[in-house]
Order: sequence, then C-alpha cells, then structure tokens
Amino acid sequence: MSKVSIGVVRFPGTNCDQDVFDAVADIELARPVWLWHKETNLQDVKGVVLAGGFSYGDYLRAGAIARFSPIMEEVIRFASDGGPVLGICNGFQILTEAELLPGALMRNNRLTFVCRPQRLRVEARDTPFTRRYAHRQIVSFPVAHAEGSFAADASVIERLEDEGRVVFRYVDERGGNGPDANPNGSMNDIAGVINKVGNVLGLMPHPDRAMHEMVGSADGRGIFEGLVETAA
Amino acid sequence: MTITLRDPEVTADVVAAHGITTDEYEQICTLLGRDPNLTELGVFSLMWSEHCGYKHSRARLADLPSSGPRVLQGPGENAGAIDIGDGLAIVFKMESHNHPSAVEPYQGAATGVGGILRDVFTMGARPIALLNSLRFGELDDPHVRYLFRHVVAGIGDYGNCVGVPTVGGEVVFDNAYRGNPLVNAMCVGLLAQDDLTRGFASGPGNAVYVLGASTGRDGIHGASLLASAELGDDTAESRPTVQVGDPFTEKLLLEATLELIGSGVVIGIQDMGAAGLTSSSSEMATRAGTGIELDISLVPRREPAMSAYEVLLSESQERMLVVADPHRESELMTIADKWDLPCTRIGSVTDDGVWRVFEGHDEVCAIPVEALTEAVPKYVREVEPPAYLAPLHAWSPDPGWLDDIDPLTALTTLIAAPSLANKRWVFEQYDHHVRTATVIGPGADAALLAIKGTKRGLALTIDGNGRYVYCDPYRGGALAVAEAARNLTAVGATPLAITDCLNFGNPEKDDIYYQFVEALRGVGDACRALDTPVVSGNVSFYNQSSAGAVYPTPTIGMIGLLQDIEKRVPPGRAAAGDRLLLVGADGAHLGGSSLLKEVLGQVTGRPPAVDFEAERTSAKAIRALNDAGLIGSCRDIGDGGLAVAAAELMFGLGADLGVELETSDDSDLHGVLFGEDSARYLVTVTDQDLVKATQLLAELEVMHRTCGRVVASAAYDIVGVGLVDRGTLEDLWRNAIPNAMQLSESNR
Amino acid sequence: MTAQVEVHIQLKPGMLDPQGETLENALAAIGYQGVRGMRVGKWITFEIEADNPDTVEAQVDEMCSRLLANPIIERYEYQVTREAHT
Amino acid sequence: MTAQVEVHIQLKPGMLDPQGETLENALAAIGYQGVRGMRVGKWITFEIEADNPDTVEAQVDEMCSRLLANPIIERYEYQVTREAHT
Ligand SMILES: Nc1ncnc2c1ncn2[C@@H]1O[C@H](COP(=O)(O)OP(=O)(O)O)[C@@H](O)[C@H]1O
Ligand SMILES: [Mg+2]
Repeated sequence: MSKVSIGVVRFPGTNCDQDVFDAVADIELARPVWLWHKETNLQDVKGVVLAGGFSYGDYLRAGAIARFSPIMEEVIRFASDGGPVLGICNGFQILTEAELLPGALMRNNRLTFVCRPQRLRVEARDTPFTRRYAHRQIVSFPVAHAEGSFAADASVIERLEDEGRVVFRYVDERGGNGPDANPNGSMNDIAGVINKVGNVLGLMPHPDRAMHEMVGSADGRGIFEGLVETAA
Repeated sequence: MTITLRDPEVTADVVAAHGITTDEYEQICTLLGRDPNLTELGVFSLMWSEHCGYKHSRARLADLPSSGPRVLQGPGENAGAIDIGDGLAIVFKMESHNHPSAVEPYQGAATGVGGILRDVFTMGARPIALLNSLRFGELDDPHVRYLFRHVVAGIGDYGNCVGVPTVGGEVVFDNAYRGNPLVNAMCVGLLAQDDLTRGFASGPGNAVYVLGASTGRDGIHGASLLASAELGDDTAESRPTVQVGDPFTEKLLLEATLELIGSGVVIGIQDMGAAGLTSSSSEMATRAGTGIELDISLVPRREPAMSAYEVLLSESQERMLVVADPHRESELMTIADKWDLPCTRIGSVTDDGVWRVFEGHDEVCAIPVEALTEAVPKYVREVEPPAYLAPLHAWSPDPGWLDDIDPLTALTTLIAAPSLANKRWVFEQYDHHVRTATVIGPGADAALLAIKGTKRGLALTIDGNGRYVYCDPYRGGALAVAEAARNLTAVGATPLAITDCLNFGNPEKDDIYYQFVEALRGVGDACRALDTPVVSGNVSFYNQSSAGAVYPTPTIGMIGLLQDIEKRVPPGRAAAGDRLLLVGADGAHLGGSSLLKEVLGQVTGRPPAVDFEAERTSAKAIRALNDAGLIGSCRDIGDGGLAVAAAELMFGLGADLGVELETSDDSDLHGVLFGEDSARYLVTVTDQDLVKATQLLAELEVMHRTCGRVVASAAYDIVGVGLVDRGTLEDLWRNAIPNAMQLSESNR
Repeated sequence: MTAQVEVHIQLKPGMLDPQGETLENALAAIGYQGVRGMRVGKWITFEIEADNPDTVEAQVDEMCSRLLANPIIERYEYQVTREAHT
Repeated sequence: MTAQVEVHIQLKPGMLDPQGETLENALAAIGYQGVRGMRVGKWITFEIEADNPDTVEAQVDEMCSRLLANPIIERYEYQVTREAHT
C-alpha cells in the first residue's frame, strides 16, 4: 500500500519543521513532504501541517507575516476543499491570522516565554485528529511559546464551546482546573480549537514533542495517527 | 571618552584614547615601516585589544592541555571539535558577553547567544544545544533584578527564536558581581566529520563576500572599550554602541550557511564577531597564509555617511564573511536568495600577505596580516600571591564554633538561597525541548541529548565557583573542572572535553594576574588528570566596577558521552525503602563553603583540595554501579554538601516520598552534612541491591557508607536531629527566586 | 510624492492588556500611584512613495487592516502627512 | 486633577530595528512597494491622578526614563493633556 503524503510547511523562521517531519515519518503509513513557503503547489499531499517556530521572527504579531506567503493561498484552498490541516504553536497562530480558525493568540499573561510539560484534556474526540484518544483523556504535550493566550469575543467563545469546537483544554497536574493549569491566560483554558467543518485544527502545545517516552511523553502520536488516517 | 572620527591626525592623545601604549605604538610603526593613519590605528587598537588579541593571556593559555585522540580541532578556530564516533563530531565553545550585558542586559545577553551560535555553525555544525552561566549581585537590589530579568529574557528570546534548545546552565548570586554581572553562553553543535569547515581565506584569486545583515554603527569600539576596559561611571557614554540582535536573521543565516557548506561552494567562512570585518578577514588570511583585499565601499550599509573606520570596526550582528570560488558565484547567490539574505562580493584573496583595504579607488589601510594577528604583544609576568589570601588560608575556627547553628535551620537557609534554589524561573523561559532530542533537560546535574540515528547520548554541563577561586585560585580552578566532570558522571556519562570562559578583573593588576595564572594552572592540571582536553574557550578580563573586581570566575563547559542512552541514570527513579548510599568519604571541609556564605555570611577558608585520584575512582565506581544496573537515582555532592544533595534528590522523587538521612556518629555533624569535600556522589539503590552495590564499591576500593533511605512519608528527616516537612522545604526551594523577582521592576 | 505615515495600534477596549497592567503595578510599586487604565500599543512610522497622492490613504488603510493590525483584537488609526516633492 | 498621558517610544535613530526592517520587506513582498524607513515603536496611554498639576509633566518624564522606556536604546516623547475635574 502506498504511503500517505503529508506536507510540512517551512516558512523562514519555522524551527519545528524537522521535529514535525520526524513525527510524521514515525507514523507507519505516512510520508512527510517538505513544502517551501515560496511554492504555489502542494504536490498532491493529502494533509498539511504548519509547524511551530518563529516565522518571520514573530515580528509584529506571531504568524501575521507568514500568513501572506504564497503557499498559504494553496493551504487555504486545500482547507476549503476539506483537506485536513493541523497547525501547531506558530502554525496555530498562522491559521488564526489567516482566518482559517477563529480568535487570536495574544501575548502570554505572564509576559514571558513559557516552556514546560503541560497536561491537556481531550475535550472533543469526534474530530479527525483526536479519535485515537479516549473521551476526556488527559494527555501531556509540552508547551513552548510567548504568544499563546487564546482570545476572542465573548460570543465567539460561547459558540466554540456550544459547538464542541474546543478540542484541548489546559489542566493541572491532577487533571483539574487549578491555578497552575493555564500557562498563558487563555480564555476558558483553551489550548486548541477546530474549525466549523472539522478539518482544520490548531493547538499551542506540541504533540510533535511528545512522540517518545524517552523525551517525556508519547501522547502526541495519536494526533499524527489521526491525521494520517483521515488523509488516507 | 570620545574619539573625533573626522580628525585624521594621529596625536599622542588619540593613540592613548585608543588604549595603545607608547611601546605598542612604536611596535606598530616598526611593523608598518611608517606611522599608521587613523583608520589603521583603530584597526590595531581592536586587534591588539585583550578581547581580540589575548595579549595578557595567550602565553598562559598555551599551557592548557589541548590534544587527545578525540580532538579534531583544538583552540584557534571559531570553535573546538571532538570525535564522538560513527563519523560524527561535536563542535562547541563558550563566550562571554559581560560588559554588553551590564550596559544593556537584554540585547547584551541576546547578542552573546547570537555570537556563540555563529561560532558553531560557521564550522559547518548544526547547533543542537545552548547553555549559559550567569553571575549577578544579590536579588535584594532592584538593579540586580533588572539585570537578571532582562539577561534571562534576552538569552531565551534569542535561542528560542533560532530554535536551539537551552538545556542547562547555572546562576549564582553574590555581591562580588553586583557592579559587573557575568553572562557566559555556550553552544554545542553536531556534524558529520567530513563537513568540518574552517575559517581559511585560501586560494589567491578567490572572492570574498559578506553574507547577512547590513552594516551599521553598532558596537563601534565594542570589543576594545567594552570588553577590555573596566566598567566605570561613564559607561553611559558607550551606550550608543549597543548592538541589537536579530534572531530571525540569525536563523536564516544558520540555514543558509549550512546549505552553502553542504553544497561545497564555501572555501572558508567565519562569522563577524568582535572587531567585525577587520578581525574576520585578517584571521582568515592568517590561517591560510594569504593576504586579503577589500573594498569597503561595496559593503551594504544601514546608515548613511559611514567612514572607513566605522565600516571596518562595526560589530553589527548576523553577518558572515565567506570565501568562495568566483566561478561558483551564481550557486552562492542562489542559496543566499533562497534564504532572503543579501550576499555581496567585497574583495578577494591575494598572495602578498597584506591586509589591504580600499574605499573605492583610495587605499585606506595596508597592513601585513600577521602584524594584526600574530605580532600582538604578549605580556607575561611573575607575581606573588596577593596579600588577601594569607588570612583566608590561616582561617581555623574554634572548636564548637557551629554549636549554635541548628542543622535544619541551616538546611532551610541554604535551600532558599537563590544560588542554590530551584532555577525553574529561569529555564521555563528557555525552550528546552525544540529539536526533540532532550532526554534530560534543565533541573538535573547535567543535561542529556539523544544523538539521533545512533544509540548515543551527549551529556552537557556548565560549572564554576568564583568564591572557591577567590579563596584559592589553584584549587578553585581545579574544582570547577572536577565538579563539571561529576555532573556528567551523575547521569551516567564519561567526560570527553571542555570549553572554558575565564572571567577575571583587570590583569594589569598583580592580584588579578596571580588569580588568573593560578586558576588556569588548576584548570590545566584537572583537565590533564581527568582526561578532558580544552578545545576552545574565551578570556574576559576587566570585569570590575568601582566596587572592585568580580570573583575570579573560570566557568567550565564540559561535554561527555554515553554509549547507550538507555543506560542513563534518570533523575528521580527511587521508591520507598530504597537505600541512600554515599559514594566517597564523609564530608568535613567547610572552608569557602556555601554554609559559611549563605548561613554565616562569611567568605573565608580554603576550598577543599582536589584529589584527582579520588575523583577518578569515585567516577569509575558510579559508572560501574550504573553499568551493573544498580543505581536508582544519583546526585553529585557539591554546593551545600550531603544535606543539600539529599534534599535535591528528594525533590526529584514522587511527591509522597521523603528521605531519612543518617549522619555518622564519630565525626562532626556540620562537616558531614554541609562539608563540600570533592569526589563524592549520593545514590539510591534498592534494598535487594545494597549488598551487590557495596561489594562492588569495596572491590573498587572506594569509600562509601549507607547514609539513609527513601521513606513513604513526605518529610526530610535527619535522624537524631529532627525533621522538616517536605512540602515546606520544597516550597522554599521552588519559590525563592520567583518571590524575589515579584518585587518591583525598574529599567535601571 | 513621499508621504510620512504614522500608525497607532491598540488592543480593543475590553481586551485585557497584561502588559499595561503589569507596568501599572510596577509603577505603583516604585512610588507612582494614581496611574490608571494603562494600555500598551504599537506606534509604527514609515515613509511611503506613492505615484498617486489620492490613493495613499486607501493604501495605508489596507495595509493596516490586512497586516499591521489584527482587527479581531486590535483597532488602529493612521495619519498620512504629504511632503513636498524632494 | 486627572490628566491623559500619551507616550511614544522608539529605538534611537541608527539602532537596528529588526522588526521594522522585516515588516518593510514583507510589505514589499505582498505588493506594497515604496515603503521606507519603517520603525516599530510603542504607544502607551494612561490616565494619571495628580494632586499638583505643575509636577505631572516632571513625573511622567521620570516614569518614562525609569520604567516605560529604556533610555539606553530608546527615545521617548510624551504629551500630557489636562482634563477638567470630573
Ligand atoms: N541559567 C540557567 N540556564 C538553564 N538552566 C539552568 C540555569 N541555571 C540553572 N539551570 C539548571 O538548574 C539545575 C540546577 O543548577 P545548579 O544548581 O547549578 O546545579 P548543580 O549544582 O547540580 O550543578 C541544572 O540542571 C541547571 O542546568
Ligand atoms: Mg552547579
């Protein structure tokens, strides 16, 4: 059986590109494909990942400049045709700037970069990316960002909650909503959201950094497995 | 002080203002066969500054051991390189950015990281880790908090953006550093040995290019004035020279450089660090035995009306000097374009051994290359031990002097001292996971990275203890190396090599020069004894303020290897009932200790002597125990002695566990708990393995004793002395720095 | 024609501004009481070379709404000052 | 008395502004040619409650140099607008 090709987009300043590439390569049925930001062709990939990092240095606002790269027109078209798109960290920021996802990612409320292991609760498992997880499963993916505070108008937040589009929520070590749960001040402890159709997911934590027990967690595999399964 | 750049006349005042002595000026005239013009004088002033020319240190540095079977590149290049097998090499180096950080902590620290990254990727290596070593005054001073906050942010923001994990480091607070913080950054890179690239301007006729950022007036006189002069009250005047870092451009430069090297287009490449275009071009020509010709009117500029002097000496960041075959220019330009980086041809390699600079058709400098790089004066002198040492060494306390010090109170004081407390406040601001190879990140004795595609693990640490070196320069130098080796051993690795950053005061003063010479002798002896050659390093002198010199502080960055990463000693693997085993003798030595400093407020006595034989055997014992699969967890015993090591070990265990610590009855309680004698480790072994472990240690003839156990109640119990609740102790340890940093912020 | 442009960007009213809040607290801590409602925004200045003076404003407005500000969280204002031909 | 304060902060002339430079290039790439000399600074607004109107300016100046701006690399300007008692 031929492998499912998954595109990994590289913008200038993307720095988790190799990590995502390796994570995809780790999934048996998948074949990662590089997509350069200046390209205008997705090379027939069946899924797209926007990796983390600091595209354009995060200058102005994280993701604001990358959103205008030539490749993004193709990604937007691919997404509106129903193709699965996953944005991790800076990728999430770019997806919100491109208005493929609602809301915005603002500077962390503590005003500093935060890098730490982070527990999350899977709030929605009826998405292509999360069906490998159990209902309300607690998973651990590291966070590493300076602008990850999810914000939107109250009505938008309400709609996201009502429609079950909050896919991941920050929780504390015990799986609860204690004061240590939220690393950045996100509204409603939101860590990841999906679009209305259900094919574009963005999240701040890094499943690509949770692929092996040796680096602390293998909980991230499920997302990549889900992505590849959907893309197949 | 100001230099009038428009004044072409080189008067005695102008010479002095450039920090050049009368003797040196005469040497320059002899080398040139004439008087230098102003631009040439500026060039000499930088290249002969301590920072670039190492005039006070070069002769002494030659005594450090720098060779060994694994050394692929020793000192003299942009960074050192070590063979780690499988055709792979590790490239690494450390740099100081002390004075720039004192002037502008955020940018100073950030550009320090930028510079050390370039030193590593210019060799063709992909940076895989950053570490840093920091020294500040005590945190009760708002200015210190300002410096600390911004230095940490600057380090984090730069490395995070470039995408290199910061996996370890150290921070020490002591008022000896109040007026002059130390900011040392270390970078470690990985490459296939075949890709090792050097800074050679070879092949007359080859073309010279600048790649990367345009040139502005940043840091003009940065190297000579900031790094080679004391920080006085007039530092405000050197402010306009502050360099601003652009990590985004650095990331592009990193990718472009590695791609260029991979393509084979590059003949030689070097980053433009201190003294910018001048030092990079002249050093590259020296190494290749060639000359070089530049037309600085071709250098892309950010600012109008820059003089030749300014272009040559600018320290604008994120620039590389590339030597390539002009016939392959289009390949070079294609790669530069791909990464949106300007690349401009500015000159060529010549065969006349002269460093020649034109501005259009006008020749502005013509200096024999070697006059800039090799003819730098070298100062060596013999000096006596400074007077302050004798009383410290004569220190001998009265019997019973510590009777009033309650051990549990002392422990809580130590644990809550910012120098010993948890550093999460710092390392949570650093991305330590990117590249997904971090198996042990900050928080343990050493960091451990997986070398992907192999079974190996690379262990990294950075260590130094300025207070020790102040109290006894020779011992302190040796102890820094020994402590670093212990850190690596504690995760199961074998030390391979070091880089160093030698931070001292003004070497023209005898006391300081003595500290430097003796500390270096200690470092050298320890490196020879522990088989860790010095492959790269950096000297930073003139670390002093109106309050005097900083503690002499050599910091040691050490790398080690673990053949099988599965055999690492993971932090925090122990269960209730496991035994605590002290490997090494009981402590007794309190001279120069943390107990004296943090609890009694005294800096006196001699730090412990280093017994190299004992270091070797105890390290061997740890590796043997680990190979036999007997170690649950391990901490080396350092600052604060056994008592602090046991607490740190406990904090790494499940939250419901505690420790019971048994002191030995016959010796002195405070010495056993807080003594900082070297060559020691604290390990846990399961109850069943205890006999095997002690037998093994007996066979290796290593001193040891069981010194307690892991218990199911969350308390720290010194048997027969008393106990303290684990939660209380852990809160003190975790919150000492965050609490101190909650206090008001300021911009000064 | 060259025009001087100044753009002011600020979080929309009602959006939490942790930077403003932190600065306000820090000011209070060092003795500047009485500071209220601090907001930290962006101030962007540049020159623009335009063939047609009439369209400069529209162009700047577009730049602001497309890139310089994020209308979901921010609002912006700009001023264009035309310069005499140089 | 309440005064409205606006502070403008920018890197000193001659200092590299990586943000401004990157933005300028990005704007050109997406079709806005002709933008030059872009600088990204800060715009801080707040209210201050002051007993003595005469000292407000001095106080704001001090706040800028001590905390709001970093005088080593930045320059600042401020405007204080007094309001009628409310
Ligand atoms: N400046 C820093 N940057 C990154 N990590 C740091 C820094 N300072 C301390 N750490 C981390 O905190 C842990 C404790 O540091 P330290 O107290 O110096 O340990 P030790 O005494 O075992 O050498 C180490 O893992 C170290 O890497
Ligand atoms: Mg240490």
